[in-house]
Amino acid sequence: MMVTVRFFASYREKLNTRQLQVPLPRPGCRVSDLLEQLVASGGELWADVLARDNTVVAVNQVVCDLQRVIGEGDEVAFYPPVTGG
Amino acid sequence: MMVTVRFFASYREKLNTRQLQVPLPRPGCRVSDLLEQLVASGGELWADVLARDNTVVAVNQVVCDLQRVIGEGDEVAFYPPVTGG
Amino acid sequence: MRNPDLVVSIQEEDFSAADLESDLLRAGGPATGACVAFTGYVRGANTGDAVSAMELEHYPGMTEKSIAAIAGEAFGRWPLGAVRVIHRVGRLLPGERIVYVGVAAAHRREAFAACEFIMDYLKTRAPFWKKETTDRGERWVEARSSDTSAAERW
Amino acid sequence: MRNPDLVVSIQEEDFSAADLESDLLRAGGPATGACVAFTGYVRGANTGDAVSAMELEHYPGMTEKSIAAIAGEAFGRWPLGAVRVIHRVGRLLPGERIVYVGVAAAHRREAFAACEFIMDYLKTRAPFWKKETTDRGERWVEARSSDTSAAERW
Repeated sequence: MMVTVRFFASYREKLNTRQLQVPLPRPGCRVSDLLEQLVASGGELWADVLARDNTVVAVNQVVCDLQRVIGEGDEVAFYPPVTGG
Repeated sequence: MMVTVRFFASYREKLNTRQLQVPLPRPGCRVSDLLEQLVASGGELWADVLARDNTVVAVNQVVCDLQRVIGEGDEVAFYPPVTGG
Repeated sequence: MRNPDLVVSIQEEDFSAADLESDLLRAGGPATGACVAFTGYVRGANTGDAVSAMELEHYPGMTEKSIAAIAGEAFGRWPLGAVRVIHRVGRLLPGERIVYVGVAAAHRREAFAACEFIMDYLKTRAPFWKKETTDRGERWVEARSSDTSAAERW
Repeated sequence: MRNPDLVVSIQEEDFSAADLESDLLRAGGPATGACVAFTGYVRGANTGDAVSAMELEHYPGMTEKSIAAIAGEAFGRWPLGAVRVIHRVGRLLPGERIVYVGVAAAHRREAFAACEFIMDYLKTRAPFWKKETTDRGERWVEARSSDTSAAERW
């Protein structure tokens, strides 16, 4: 039960990580559970970067909130507010 | 004491008149006096065309109302609502 | 009324929107982040009948002055870099360009607002008149009350 | 969600606004009376420091989907003929085009509204990020709260 985790822009740079394959914390878990696991294994830097009020989460390329349930094969992205256009 | 009177678009066509030189009705008169004189000498057709609620008046190429005082050499235009753009 | 960088042209010839935008960019300078361009075209059909041609009459002299006044109002309301207004006159066919309003500004909000403002005012104040040729003959286009209410929003 | 005639392109290359407008006209057909085109440019200065270059990152796949969703919302709200959205990525210099949103419609009101709506939503939803190079080094551009409130108007 693996998910792909992707980071963009300043998050990608600060974490020095573009993409990860990580095991799902548990079946039927939520994005918040995945985030907790990432912060637990990544340490303070990861908490600083990811646990922000304005962090955007997208699952399978659709923006959602931390309550979104995730499963096998999902693509979960974390990124800062967008600044295109 | 002459003024130039100009007509545009449907007014020009209906009156079959593009431009006139007419004597001012009297010194210190208003556009309304000029209009009255034009209708008096032009007859029913001229009354039909010019005496409409939506007739636009411009004196020296600036839109104004019928109360505008006119004098020697002024250019007075009468035209229907504009439809450019 | 400030007119930092305004060009108005009333002309029979067609125009190039690309050249106009390059010119707006040059005139607006390095602070320019946004260009909004409106182009109006002769529609092939208007209120039912097929339009085969359009004749545009104007009031030479007053037209240029009234558009300069409209653009001047826009320059007074919003921080704008440059404005270009081109309006064609004479005989035009369906699909041909009639009018162009281009606005360069630092940010998009004012470029959009000024461009739409100028079009709304041009539609109700600038002395142009359209005559359409349809299967049923020629007819002068009637002014639309929606244009009046559009201009009254500002 | 209807998408009668939408083209979205994310690309490194520059684009021709003139070609895009021709394409909008063709796609919109003879009912087209209005085209509104927004073009965004790299400004030479942003919040004080001179910008010498800009790097645009995006989320391939999601970018195209989110723009298609935004345009789809616009097609649902207004009667539109055709929409084109081009967004460049990679390294860009001051004065270069970043983004183009072009809308063809029968009348100007909906063309203006849809074009501005798409830009406001693109600015706050589409996954693009800008990194500026200035005299003081590189920095990621901060999101502007004015962009969020612009999108919330609709």
